[in-house]
Amino acid sequence: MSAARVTASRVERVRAPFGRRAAPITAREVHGAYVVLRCADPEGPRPEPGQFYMLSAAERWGGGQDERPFLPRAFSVMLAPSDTDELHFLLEDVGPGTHRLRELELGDALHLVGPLGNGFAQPRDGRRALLVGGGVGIAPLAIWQEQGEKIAYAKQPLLGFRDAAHAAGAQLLAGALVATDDGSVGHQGLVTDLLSAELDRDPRVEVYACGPPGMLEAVRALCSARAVPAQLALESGMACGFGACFGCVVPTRGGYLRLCVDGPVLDAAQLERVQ
Amino acid sequence: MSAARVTASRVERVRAPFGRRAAPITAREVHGAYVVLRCADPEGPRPEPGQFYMLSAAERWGGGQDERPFLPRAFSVMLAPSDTDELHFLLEDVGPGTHRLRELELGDALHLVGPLGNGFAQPRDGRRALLVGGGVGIAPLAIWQEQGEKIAYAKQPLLGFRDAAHAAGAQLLAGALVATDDGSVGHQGLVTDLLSAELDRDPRVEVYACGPPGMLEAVRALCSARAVPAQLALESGMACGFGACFGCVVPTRGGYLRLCVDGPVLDAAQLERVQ
Amino acid sequence: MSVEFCGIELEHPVINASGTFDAIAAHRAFGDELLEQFPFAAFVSKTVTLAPRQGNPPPRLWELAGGMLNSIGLPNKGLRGYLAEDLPRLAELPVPLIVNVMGFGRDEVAELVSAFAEREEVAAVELNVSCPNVETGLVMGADEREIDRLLRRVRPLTDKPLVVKLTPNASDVPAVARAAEAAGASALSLINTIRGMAFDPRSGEPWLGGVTGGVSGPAVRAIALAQVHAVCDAVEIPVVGMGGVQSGADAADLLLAGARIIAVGTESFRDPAAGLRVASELSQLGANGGNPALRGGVLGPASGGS
Amino acid sequence: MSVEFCGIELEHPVINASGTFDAIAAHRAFGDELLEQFPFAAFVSKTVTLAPRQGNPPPRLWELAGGMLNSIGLPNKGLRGYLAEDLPRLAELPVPLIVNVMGFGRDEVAELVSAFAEREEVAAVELNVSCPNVETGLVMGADEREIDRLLRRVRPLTDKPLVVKLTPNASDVPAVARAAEAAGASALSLINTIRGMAFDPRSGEPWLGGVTGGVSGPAVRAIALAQVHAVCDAVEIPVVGMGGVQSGADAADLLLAGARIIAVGTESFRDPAAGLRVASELSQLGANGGNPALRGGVLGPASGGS
Ligand SMILES: Cc1cc2nc3c(=O)[nH]c(=O)nc-3n(C[C@H](O)[C@H](O)[C@H](O)COP(=O)(O)OP(=O)(O)OC[C@H]3O[C@@H](n4cnc5c(N)ncnc54)[C@H](O)[C@@H]3O)c2cc1C
Ligand SMILES: Cc1cc2nc3c(=O)[nH]c(=O)nc-3n(C[C@H](O)[C@H](O)[C@H](O)COP(=O)(O)OP(=O)(O)OC[C@H]3O[C@@H](n4cnc5c(N)ncnc54)[C@H](O)[C@@H]3O)c2cc1C
Ligand SMILES: Cc1cc2nc3c(=O)[nH]c(=O)nc-3n(C[C@H](O)[C@H](O)[C@H](O)COP(=O)(O)O)c2cc1C
Ligand SMILES: Cc1cc2nc3c(=O)[nH]c(=O)nc-3n(C[C@H](O)[C@H](O)[C@H](O)COP(=O)(O)O)c2cc1C
Ligand code: FES
Ligand code: FES
Repeated sequence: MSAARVTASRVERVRAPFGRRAAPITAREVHGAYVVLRCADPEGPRPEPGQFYMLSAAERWGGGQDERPFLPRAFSVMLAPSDTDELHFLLEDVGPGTHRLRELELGDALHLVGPLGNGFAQPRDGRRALLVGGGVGIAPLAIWQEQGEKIAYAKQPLLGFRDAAHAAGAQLLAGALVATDDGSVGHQGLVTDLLSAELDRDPRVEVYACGPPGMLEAVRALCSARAVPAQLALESGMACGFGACFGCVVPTRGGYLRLCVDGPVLDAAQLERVQ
Repeated sequence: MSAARVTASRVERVRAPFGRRAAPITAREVHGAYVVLRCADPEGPRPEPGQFYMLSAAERWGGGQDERPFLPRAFSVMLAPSDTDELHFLLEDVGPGTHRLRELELGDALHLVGPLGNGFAQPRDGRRALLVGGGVGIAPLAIWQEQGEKIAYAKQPLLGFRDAAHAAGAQLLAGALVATDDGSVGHQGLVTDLLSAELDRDPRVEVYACGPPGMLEAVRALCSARAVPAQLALESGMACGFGACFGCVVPTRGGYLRLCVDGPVLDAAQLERVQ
Repeated sequence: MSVEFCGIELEHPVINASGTFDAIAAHRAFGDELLEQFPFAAFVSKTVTLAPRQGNPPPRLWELAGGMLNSIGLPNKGLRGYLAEDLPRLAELPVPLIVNVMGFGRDEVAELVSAFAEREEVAAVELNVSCPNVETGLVMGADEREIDRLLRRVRPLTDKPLVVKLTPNASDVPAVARAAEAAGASALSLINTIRGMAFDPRSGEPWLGGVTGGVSGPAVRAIALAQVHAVCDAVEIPVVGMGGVQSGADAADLLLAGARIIAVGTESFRDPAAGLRVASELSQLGANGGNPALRGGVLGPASGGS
Repeated sequence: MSVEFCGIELEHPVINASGTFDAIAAHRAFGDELLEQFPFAAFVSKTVTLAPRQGNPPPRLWELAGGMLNSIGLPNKGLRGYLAEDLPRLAELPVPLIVNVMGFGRDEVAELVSAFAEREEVAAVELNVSCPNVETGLVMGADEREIDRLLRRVRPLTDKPLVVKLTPNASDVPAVARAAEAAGASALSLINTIRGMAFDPRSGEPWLGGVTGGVSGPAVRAIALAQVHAVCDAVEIPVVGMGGVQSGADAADLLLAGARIIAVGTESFRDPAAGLRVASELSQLGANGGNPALRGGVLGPASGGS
């Protein structure tokens, strides 16, 4: 757990109010394949980039496919504008939980617990921050970019998507360089193509990455090969989000870590590989 | 089961198409405490008065209170106008199943199985039919009245309700005489008060009754005391509605009967008492 | 996707769970349409006992999150009534007939098994040693020694396949399964309902007339899957997998766990034609290879002609 | 509605189920607010074993209709790590501490029980003889002779209350309960998770890293109720009822079944403060007499001061 402590020590962990609270939906925007849900959270603190919330619908959580969902679902906070009490979440419909949440409309309520977990740490020894995102994994990068201005000027974000419908999400970050699998938008290929080109140009960066496991492993391998530090926001199946169930572990050099309390942001150096 | 056979033999049992079919909601009317749901059932036959259907919502059946409902729910057909392919059902919200069904709107779909069970038989030896209903139990009387014209001229229906909100249901039958517990509408007291008065006036009737157990038992006792034949449409908790689960039994002089296949209409003579 | 089960050729791998479909009552409700599109590849009748039984007092049903609780109590006409009234009509079904029997003690089981030994109408006999609503049902099925004694007693009495229906309310179901196999069982079926209970929210008294009952439906699916998997690892004889099956995907999971065929129970209450739907979803999965269980794989060895 | 349990005064009858709430991790997530409104009347720690354990490989979770399946595999720091790192911090909790231990064999259990015998911080010891994810857990808890031997061995080693946590995966849970009582158990707790399994819909392989896991949540509620009811009929010692509790009404059912106090497990994952909510709903039910369990009744004998 030492490595995790290091990460933790470099970021101010914002604590969650105890328990689950209701948050009314204030807006719902469609961005291609994604939906952005906004809710009002007056009782909650402003989260740090990389932190997440456990979300469920206050009504009808259950009764979907296989009569699921039953457990809450984890979502990175995508934006938390400091001049509002709003939280923004980015959702992709991949199953009964995200499907139900995407249905929510103005007036409906979320149940939320959070902010949870360790967010991103500041770049090490004056490196510039380079944001690399894949698919719905762009969410924590958006809030990093918004707040990142304060801590270090960031480079142009590199984002990868499946196709044009998903690439519509790119507009959620400022001035992103995009790659798509089908080439319908930007570079045809993987976001790691863009990353290695960028690292050729300037290796004095620290990478902040979030996306599917395959992409994160490619980023990890690339960065370790170039001795570039990286912070990876991982995902794993979670039941509770606050360390209660021991269900969300990921293998690290230090053994299994509970991603919800020792992550979700891990230092790439902690990982043998992303699975 | 012999008595049940007698009843059965005196009524044409209409058979259900095999399996469960989807029926789109065509209308939804509120009548005080009740909702009338109409659906289109082109594939189904026209049911007989007293028959019922097993209903569930095609979408979101489950996920309510205690994550119920799970099983379909039984509902008497209230009307099946012969010039349409519509079925009308009368619903009172008493739990997760009726609650969910009451939410259904135009365009939503029901899953239905039916028509099921034995309906009402014709009146014996030229007696006039006297309809006695309580609460949501008026449903099978409405279709009886509509079709009853053909088989025998019926007397003024006697209906009992809790209060004015429920008494609004009385308009679903023609020319009903109403009693309410709180006296807000019609006679203050029980519908059996009206019944005994009517039997004093003219005992040459056959009673057709449907309502809560307490009322049905009072009707049964009254009729047997006056040697007036009666057909009672009972209720019991059902899982399947077609004789598969043996869950819906009611005690009769002939032992336990499955109400779904040997009822729901029973001859009062079959019963020691209604429980 | 026809399947061979204990020498019986089945058109597809989906049959009914005993006590969850009454073909005679269903014929009254649905008429001949039922026979034209009979939902199961074989019909398993509700448990028959030696003496007639009224069953438990109502209420007999309680609804759960994703399932139900029943305390039916094995009502049936008894052996004589079944032979006289039901068997002739069940013999007219378009599919093979499996008779499920339960006896209070080995003598009764022996008498029941013998009674069906000579009846052509009967393709196989299923021994219910597991009904959680009747004391003895539990005892026999939960103890490997009891099962051994029972089968050594009744196995010689018939050439018909004997399917032993195991109880899930046992410490070591695979051990009971092995004992049944060793003593000559032709096949095993599981799971039966799991003992459960509910209280009347109004009175605070037990809701069910039988006080306790059996849980079935999706709520037991994961438990059934684990028990079927453990039993299939323990024995060579074919297994009928059941417990919470609602879809072809659920059926495929049981096949993956090692079952030869599967049974649909509670889902028939929600959809009388569930058996047909599950069977066609299953063959769909096979066709588009959606599930590895059906990509040639699991069904391979079992699948016959088609 | 304070309650006395094994001589421990509890502010209300709701505690946590072992392994479903990590007070130390929760303090990291929620800060001191957790301590100010601690959700349980006593804190039960996750199972401690003699040697440290990494636990099972992921995935460890699978969601079910109204519940979940877990194969966590009892990860923990081992006795030494627990004594050094966790116990001092858990001792600062505002409620009594119950330590849950499990040993691979009687000697290990004896060593674990002895280690806590002299620790003031520990109010009681719970023996996990029932974890379905670890072979020996099942064996001891499923067999009355094993339980008898275990308790005769460890009972003399401590004056602290010994709570035996029974396994639901047994043929005759009340028999095991009676054996535990006879051999000196101070109380019993049940149910633990019920063995279950799931397959990866994509690969057709078992989903869980541990292959099989344990089912918990509403899906097991009716089963838990039946087992608690049967056990409470069989013994005099107090019982901790658990299994699928989500509301005060669910808790009241377990009290009706005879439990002295109840535990909340899986529901805490959905609502970290579920313990508080269940306790207040329970006292509401008592207040407005909504449930006979609480109209003076069940809580009567147990309820102390307030
Ligand atoms: C820290 C963190 C942050 C996240 N941030 C975001 C975000 O910002 N936006 C976003 O869209 N998503 C995010 N996710 C992912 C999100 O939590 C999952 O997509 C969501 O939980 C899926 O739930 P579902 O019911 O829609 O899909 P599920 O049905 O849960 O399917 C999702 C995956 O779970 C597995 N699965 C399938 N069935 C089951 C079952 N019965 N039990 C258990 N697992 C099953 C399969 O691998 C499947 O691919 C985040 C996850 C974590 C851990
Ligand atoms: C032949 C027949 C015809 C009917 N016709 C009509 C009709 O025309 N209109 C109409 O409104 N109703 C009708 N009913 C009644 C209707 O079927 C029930 O009201 C309905 O099933 C209630 O379901 P629910 O989920 O809304 O309420 P439930 O929650 O099922 O509550 C209804 C009753 O069931 C019991 N109950 C509570 N919880 C449970 C549980 N978990 N499991 C099992 N039982 C429980 C209680 O006694 C409760 O009062 C008819 C019933 C029958 C048998
Ligand atoms: C209402 C009902 C009645 C049942 N009756 C019997 C029976 O008579 N004999 C028997 O062996 N099993 C009986 N069972 C158990 C089923 O055959 C089956 O084992 C169990 O329900 C699990 O399958 P399911 O979840 O698909 O329902 C009954 C189950 C239910 C729900
Ligand atoms: C994720 C998880 C981990 C658990 N770990 C333990 C454990 O370490 N020791 C133990 O005795 N029980 C353990 N249990 C069982 C619970 O204590 C409880 O007996 C069971 O979950 C039933 O209660 P519930 O339905 O309220 O969750 C665990 C349960 C879950 C869901
Ligand atoms: S999600 Fe429960 S411990 Fe991480
Ligand atoms: S409801 Fe199933 S037999 Fe009547």
